[in-house]
Amino acid sequence: MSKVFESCAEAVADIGDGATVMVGGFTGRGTPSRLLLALREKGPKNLTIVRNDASGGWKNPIDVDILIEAGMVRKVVTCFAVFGSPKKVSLLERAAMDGLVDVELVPQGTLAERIRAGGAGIGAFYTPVGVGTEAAAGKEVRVIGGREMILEHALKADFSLIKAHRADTLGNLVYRMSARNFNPIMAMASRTTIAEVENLVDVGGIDPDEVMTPCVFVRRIVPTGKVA
Amino acid sequence: MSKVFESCAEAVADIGDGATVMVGGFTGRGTPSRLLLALREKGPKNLTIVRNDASGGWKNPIDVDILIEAGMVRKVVTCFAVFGSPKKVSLLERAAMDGLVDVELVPQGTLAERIRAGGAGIGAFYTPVGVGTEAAAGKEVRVIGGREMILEHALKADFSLIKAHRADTLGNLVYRMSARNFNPIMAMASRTTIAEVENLVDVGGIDPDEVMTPCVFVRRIVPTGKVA
Amino acid sequence: MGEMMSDEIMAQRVALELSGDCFVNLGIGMPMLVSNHIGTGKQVMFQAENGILGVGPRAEPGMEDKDLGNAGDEHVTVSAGASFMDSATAFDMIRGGHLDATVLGAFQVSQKGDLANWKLPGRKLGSYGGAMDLAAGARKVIVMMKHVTNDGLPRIVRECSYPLTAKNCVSLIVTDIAVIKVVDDGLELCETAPGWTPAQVQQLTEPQLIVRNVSSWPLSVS
Amino acid sequence: MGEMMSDEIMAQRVALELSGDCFVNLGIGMPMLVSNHIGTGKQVMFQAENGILGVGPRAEPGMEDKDLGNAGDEHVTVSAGASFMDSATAFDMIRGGHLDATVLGAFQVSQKGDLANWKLPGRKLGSYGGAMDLAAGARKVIVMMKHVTNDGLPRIVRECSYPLTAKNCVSLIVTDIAVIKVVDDGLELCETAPGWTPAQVQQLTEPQLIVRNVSSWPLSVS
Repeated sequence: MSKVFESCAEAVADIGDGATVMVGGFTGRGTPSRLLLALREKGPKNLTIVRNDASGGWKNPIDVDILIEAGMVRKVVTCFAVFGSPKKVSLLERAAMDGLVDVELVPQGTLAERIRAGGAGIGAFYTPVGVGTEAAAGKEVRVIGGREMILEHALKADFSLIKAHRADTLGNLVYRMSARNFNPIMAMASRTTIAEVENLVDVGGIDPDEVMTPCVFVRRIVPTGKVA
Repeated sequence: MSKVFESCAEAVADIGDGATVMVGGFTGRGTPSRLLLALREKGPKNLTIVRNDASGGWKNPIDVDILIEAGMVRKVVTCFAVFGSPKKVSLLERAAMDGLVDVELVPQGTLAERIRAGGAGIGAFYTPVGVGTEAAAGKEVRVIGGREMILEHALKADFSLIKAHRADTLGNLVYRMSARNFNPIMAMASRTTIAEVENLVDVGGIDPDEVMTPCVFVRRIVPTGKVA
Repeated sequence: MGEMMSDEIMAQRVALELSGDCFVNLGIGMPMLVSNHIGTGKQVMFQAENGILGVGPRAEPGMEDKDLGNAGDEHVTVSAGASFMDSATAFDMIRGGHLDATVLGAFQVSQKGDLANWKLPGRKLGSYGGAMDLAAGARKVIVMMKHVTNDGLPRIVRECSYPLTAKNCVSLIVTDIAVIKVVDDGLELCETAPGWTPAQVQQLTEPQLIVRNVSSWPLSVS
Repeated sequence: MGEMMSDEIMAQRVALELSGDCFVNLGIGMPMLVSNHIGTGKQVMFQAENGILGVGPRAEPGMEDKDLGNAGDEHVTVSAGASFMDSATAFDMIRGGHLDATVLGAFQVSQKGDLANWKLPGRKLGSYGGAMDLAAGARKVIVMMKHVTNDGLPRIVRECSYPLTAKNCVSLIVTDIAVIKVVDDGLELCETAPGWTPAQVQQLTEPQLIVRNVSSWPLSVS
């Protein structure tokens, strides 16, 4: 069964109401913009989005903002909920103030680690990050190795939308420069991972030592070419 | 300050009595044999060794066995303590029966994850592996996501001896094929990581996308050429 | 009674359980034979827990690469589309439930599907290797083992007397005389090897086998 | 009172704190200026938490690479010996204590070295970014901030009234009028900017500063 899909629309066709969707990328880099546009078109409701930055305002205009704006999102798990200058109110903050969207704010490293744990079959872990802050509210605290740590749980999703620089038709992926970011860990953490790829090569076209996401983690590939 | 050492002897000169030492490799592949020989020569006592396989018997004769045989080891943390055929008694098992060496047996994935946690600043984690077995003895059990899991703690060390295929003089490392195994995670988990490398190149000689262990994790490099 | 099937015949039988488009880890030892018997039409990728996805056949003599071996220290090759990874990632794949199946050797399997394969009773030490992780993490655990010990004692038992690797994890047992499925109410005998009757298999098995619809081991596969 | 120092002068002063052979993360915003002021003799590698070790100067116009930016979405370059990594590994580096220092902006710092830099009081939401991880994980946390708010209120306070990023984490505070060290018994005024006296700095600072050996901000660095 081929993993290669002709269009982003086909690849996201079964993302339904209430789904939890991880979206790779950090600012615009490594963001699967074409899959996001297709998802907006498809229009499922009550989505939970897991994404590094959901504050908008970066240079790339096509981001998870477009789903929030379309009223498709019920909850966002993120570490950037307001943008740069603390005086600006982001689209997400506005939606949260209006009671339309719940926001779970997570420190960036904890977000990455929770996603990795989800993919790796780790149930939860203790981290020193966030101790004594709002990020620790309601969480178990324990001293480990002489240091206070809080318990954080794994994150998993139904779908991950990611972006890669190069893929073979089996789904092995290679990322480029700082566009790697959350994509490899999100690829592991979902039942169905869908990769938007800039270049598609035949099997054997990627050196096994260079593969960054082994094909077992990827279900669908859509070659989109190099787009912003 | 250059990280490049002329000899393995110099690179291991400050490994003293009672040190905890992680040793990379899986069977012979990726095993820093030259550093192990130098460490045996130097001869510290009461070492704690963390190593995937400590059962001897594989094709590569230069392994942590040589330290156990030399009476330098007080404790071994490993997942392979007896070799292949369950009827053979390994050097390690003999030493354990004689009360000379303590052995902490850890499931392989848990061993890898504990080492990674040590390098990543994670204090402990919950894993489903080992529940209901001797590996869970004395450990906290908790139900997470409907599944019983046990609490496992991070492992750290004073020194990691690892092996890489290629290094630049800053200490960026690339491994080759299945010789990668425990080397990248052990590189992160010690105060002082010492890499035996087959090829040393100038800074800039490794594509930043291909670096497998960033130089921040490596303190010393010894170019040894390609040895068995 | 008939003859015990050879390891290769057992491996052929196990291979039939692996559908196409799947990812499988083969345990060290006898299970590694299974890779020789995958039909050409199937896309099965083998994982080795030392950090390979896409293990190929053993290396031809003279063609060995010192950096390329499986978890059992055998010189192997890789198939097209293979990838290498570190040990943490290899076990993320295993523990995280990304592998469709694993084939493991065993000392004992209980009627509840408990697995014992890492230590002999009375020994000071054993070797977990990756077995505990595979037994807990793979979506399907297939055991491949001889039906009885060298002393003729059943390996399929009511309760394991050997130290456990994981509880209630085994789905299917392929031995040298039978194929047995772990079902909700016990162990169901599915197939007997040529020359063996259900009653003869039962004689070498400690718990009572459920016998509903036993077929003969498909020999066409050899 | 003297004039407040410019952001660039503050960045120069922070740069003096970074010894050679070190690994440093610069927070989004003002701290990113520090990279422009590292002396040529020093080997400082900058980490960006989006997955770069070895961030170089900003990309020249026309030379931007769409895949290469820092955590603040600026087009950058990389220095020789750089490496890229995923977000989990970038934060292993941070949380695991592998970075020698981080330079962070702040809304407030308390006399115990508590840091508040992710949310304004009264706002529904804020942005943690990587600040909590950096504050908890880097071996040394240097804060670079204006000494007072736009309304002239002290940012160095007895207790933070803004939501905390981490407790007791700050080692050194470089502001536009002073350099202040967090010591066991409070905050020690180490340097005043040109034109500023210790008394004048104290006036804009809520907790009592320890004054033992105050020197003048070394201007030769500009």
